[in-house]
Amino acid sequence: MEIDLERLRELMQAMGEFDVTRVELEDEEERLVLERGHLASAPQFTHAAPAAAPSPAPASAPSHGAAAEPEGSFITSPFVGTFYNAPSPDSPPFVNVGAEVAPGQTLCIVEAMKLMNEIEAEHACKILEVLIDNGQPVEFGARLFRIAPR
Amino acid sequence: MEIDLERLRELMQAMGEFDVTRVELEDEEERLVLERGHLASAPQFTHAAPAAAPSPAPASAPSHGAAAEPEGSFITSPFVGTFYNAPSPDSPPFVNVGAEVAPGQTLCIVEAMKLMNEIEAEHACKILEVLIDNGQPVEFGARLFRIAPR
Amino acid sequence: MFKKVLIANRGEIALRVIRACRELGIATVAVHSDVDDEALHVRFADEAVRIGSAAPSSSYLNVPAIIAAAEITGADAVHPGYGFLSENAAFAETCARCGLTFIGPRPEDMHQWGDKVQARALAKRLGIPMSEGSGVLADVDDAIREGERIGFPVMLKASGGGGGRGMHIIRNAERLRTAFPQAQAEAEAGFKNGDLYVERFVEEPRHIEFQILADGRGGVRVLGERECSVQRRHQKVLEEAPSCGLDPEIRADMNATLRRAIADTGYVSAGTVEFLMDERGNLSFMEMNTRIQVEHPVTEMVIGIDLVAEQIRIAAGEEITFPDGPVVPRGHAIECRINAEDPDTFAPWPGPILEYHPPGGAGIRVDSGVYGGFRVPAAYDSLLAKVIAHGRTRDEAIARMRRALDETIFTGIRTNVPLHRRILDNAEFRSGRYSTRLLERMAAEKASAKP
Amino acid sequence: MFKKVLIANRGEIALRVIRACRELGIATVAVHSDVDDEALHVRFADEAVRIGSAAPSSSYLNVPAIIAAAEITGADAVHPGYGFLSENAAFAETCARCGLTFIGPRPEDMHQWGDKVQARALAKRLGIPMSEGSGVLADVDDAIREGERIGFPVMLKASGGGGGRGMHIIRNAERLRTAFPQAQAEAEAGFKNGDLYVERFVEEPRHIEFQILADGRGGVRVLGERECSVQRRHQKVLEEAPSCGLDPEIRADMNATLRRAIADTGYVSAGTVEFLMDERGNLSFMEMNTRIQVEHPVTEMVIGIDLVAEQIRIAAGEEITFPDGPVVPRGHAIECRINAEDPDTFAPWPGPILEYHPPGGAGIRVDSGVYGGFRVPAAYDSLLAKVIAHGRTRDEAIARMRRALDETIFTGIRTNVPLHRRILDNAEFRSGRYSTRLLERMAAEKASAKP
Repeated sequence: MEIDLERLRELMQAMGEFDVTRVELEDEEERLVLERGHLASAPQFTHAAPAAAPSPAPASAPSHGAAAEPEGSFITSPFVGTFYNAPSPDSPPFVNVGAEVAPGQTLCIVEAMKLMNEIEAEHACKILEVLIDNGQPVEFGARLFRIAPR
Repeated sequence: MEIDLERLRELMQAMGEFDVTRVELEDEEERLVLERGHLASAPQFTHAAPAAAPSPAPASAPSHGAAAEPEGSFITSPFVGTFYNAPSPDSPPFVNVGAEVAPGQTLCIVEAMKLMNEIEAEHACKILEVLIDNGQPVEFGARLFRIAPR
Repeated sequence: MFKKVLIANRGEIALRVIRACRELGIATVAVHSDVDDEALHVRFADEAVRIGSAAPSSSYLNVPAIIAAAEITGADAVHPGYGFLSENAAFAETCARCGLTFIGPRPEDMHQWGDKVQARALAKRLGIPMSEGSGVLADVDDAIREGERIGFPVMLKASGGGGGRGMHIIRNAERLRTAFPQAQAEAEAGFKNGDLYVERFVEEPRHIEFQILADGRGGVRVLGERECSVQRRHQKVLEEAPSCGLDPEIRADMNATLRRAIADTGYVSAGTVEFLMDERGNLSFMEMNTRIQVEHPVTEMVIGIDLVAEQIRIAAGEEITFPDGPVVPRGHAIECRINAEDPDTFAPWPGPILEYHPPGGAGIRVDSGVYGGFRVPAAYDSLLAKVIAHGRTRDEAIARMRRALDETIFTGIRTNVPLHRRILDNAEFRSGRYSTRLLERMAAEKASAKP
Repeated sequence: MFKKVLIANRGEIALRVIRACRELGIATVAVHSDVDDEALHVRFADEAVRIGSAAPSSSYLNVPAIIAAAEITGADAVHPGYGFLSENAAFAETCARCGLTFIGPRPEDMHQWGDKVQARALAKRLGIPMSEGSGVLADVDDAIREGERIGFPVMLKASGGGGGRGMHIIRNAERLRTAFPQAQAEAEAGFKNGDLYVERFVEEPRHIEFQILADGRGGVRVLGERECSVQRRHQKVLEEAPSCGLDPEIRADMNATLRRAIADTGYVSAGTVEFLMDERGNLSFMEMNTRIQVEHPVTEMVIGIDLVAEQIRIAAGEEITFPDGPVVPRGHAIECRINAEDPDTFAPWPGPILEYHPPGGAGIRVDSGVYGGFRVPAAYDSLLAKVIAHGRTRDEAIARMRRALDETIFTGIRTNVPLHRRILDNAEFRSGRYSTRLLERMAAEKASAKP
């Protein structure tokens, strides 16, 4: 049997795209069966549940960064707390969109328990977008900045 | 086998559009089956459950004809009761394997509540296998005979 | 005690009986139609026999098939649950003839309480309070005479009816003239019995019923009342125990009256005497149901007794297991019937349950007959599960039920959970002063609230 | 009353607290690690805040993150559940400093009952019965002197230990000589406190504990005992209330003694005093736990009180809601802890739950923290659900639990349901005369039964 891997891959991709779970093709010489999902179905079920379920009160977490899912790289919050883009209300922001940032440079503050935690850039990067408004609460892992690594 | 990916993709897309979950196409040369997603996965889950679950006490129904799943056509029991292959213990069986049976011919008896229900052949056929032993209980829909229609 | 019980039913009540049997050490046989091959009662019984196709007449009402299933599995008793064959005296007689114990009352009791007119006459003789009403009506003129004697509005009822079927509200004599022949034809067609009678009609009635239990060996118990006034088209939706509308003196009277009545008639097994309560708190007899009822758990929750286990023990010739004495309900219990239906239109909603999360925690009991992945068949009633909440007070039970509904999740099908939420949040319901017209009024309010 | 409570926990106890809050009309905030994004407490709380990664130190033990979550959501109180920060006095103090009410005892009570040696001294002063034991041991020779005075075998214990950690059975003086330095080093490493003491060792002990509740406004209740002798390596597996091994006279004495002790110390909130019962039925103090315990539902089932709701009300400054007086347990309750683990090797078994069917029906309560489709994380303890059965008698509760286990279905992971079935079928367990060595003996029997 000749396996046309490229075609098969394309077919698989199409199955995923259109949520097709089974393809059966048969002619006099050959038979092809593709199935999608069995193992994957359990986690999908899990995943679908919270969305589909009539949740008693949808978890209105202060900041679910994942909602809009913009593409790219992100700097996320290592702390729960309140996001500040400047050292004080009167100061200019630590960084603006378009800023080229050096490693170790302060990007913002996440305040918790009266402690001002400065969030620093780990690597050199460019700020493409500031995702949280000044003074807004953020949870652990919330996306703060969309960046382009350099 | 030639896979006409473009046609398949179109078909898949149409399935999604009209929420079609299964397409089966067959001609002399080829056979095509497509199954899609969400709704299809639920019954599978259902179906898998009883088998996988540590059932407290597996339903030891008197006769689950479906167990071995031999292929072919079958005559099934329209009644719950006890299967008898002959009119009395001393009589020869109504039919034996290999018998060519005419419509209306008695094949066996299913006894329930002291009533002897004669099961007759609806169509002409040949008996390929007798699936229940004499005196055994059968449930509704249990496969009694494997047959070849004529 | 029985060795093996066949349960001639499906859904949550089949599970309920299987549970009681298991706790009593009795093996169980489920019977089922072909669309119920994957049903929970089939999975949880020790044995299962497929007895017919989806149509109830081919399976759950198919007496020869059920008896044959008992024969081939060697069952020695049959529990009919509720609905289906549970009040069919002929079935009980057939069981007896085939050497099977029918777990329920004697056929003669089923027969006499099952016929509305006989039942009324019997209840009257037993001193059970009755609404003013007629005997079987000879003709339209007789109906009008009786209607005028009782005073309009009256309810025109079919002797053979029940569960809300065959009933018409008649507000004046002219209407009666047109309604009588029509109702007669309906009754003839629906119940094969054209007999009609009239009763006083109460504008804001409450449905109050008393649970009774008798062992045929001198043990008789009246186990308090249930309030079942939350109804839609005479179908109960939510029930509670005790009733907060019942006068304690009337409760005590009724306990004594029913005790005497049950003892006098020699009734055996569990039963329920249903009453209509008028605006002044007076009860009048509606009917006696000779079976375990859907809403029996609210009584179980407040008295701490397993009624189905008692019913099985009684059928096996045993005595009631708990001492006689005044029944003091412990706290308050509410039951919500969770149906597969649209919460607004009430259209049945069969289909696959994708995800099922039953509520849990303190004070919550769930009696269900389904699981995640089960496909609810269209052929049967839409009851998926009963959620029962118990609290020290009615307010505690309401709060508990409210949060339990919030964690009751069904995906893939629609359920009436939202309707139950609205009921529990309704001021009239919460006040405890409501009648069987509550749901009707809520629907009207909801409709008028929409622009 | 509080407006919003943050629950600093996960799993079934987080659900338990959310349920109590909802019934009291309090909004809830769940906190969670990133592997718990889909956990049930996150789904069922009104709000949820992700506070860290899987490691407990980064999330459920991360005090600054939890306080920050309370700050950004405007919570006014914190419930710590059990485990994690529930007995951490410093956390309770931090909450107070940040204007959050810690739902639990005062920090000083947590502190003094948390230290084994201080707790023993306090209990002695309060007249709570003690096993013969030493103070903190100066050195090996002191240990041997004390061991000989008490009589071998003795238990060598770490002052800072608890929950079965830091304990060694010593059968003679020679063994003590080698074990002492080793235990000291272990205690130093494990609890940052090398203090050791010895106690009389009971060969067939039973674990008996008393539930207490005090409102700080003069209301004190001793709510009967629980029997927790079904243990594996000092981890409770199955609990019941009441104990069928406790002498009624000792029960009455203990109720009076503990009542006085709690009133004298001014303890506030729920708590549990744990005792070891020797072969002659005498109790000796083990420890006082200053939190709600995993097994609290068995007490709730027999007294009809919601302990977590009482705990929350007390923290809000309210009085106990039920009258004082002798507590008469109504019936019998059993709890089975259903863990994700191999029923034979006890190896934890995290992973995706493909199908989940909890038991239901009369007398069954389920406190769970999972659902079908949930992936059980490897980072936390393996408790999936607690099944609690209530019956009029112990036999009825056992029969009910036995059938409930038969309908408890988890696919995809292994659970200890088969172990629970074996326990309930075990003759020693059924007799009610068993000690904490039951499981050990069952394992040995099982091993020897294999060829």
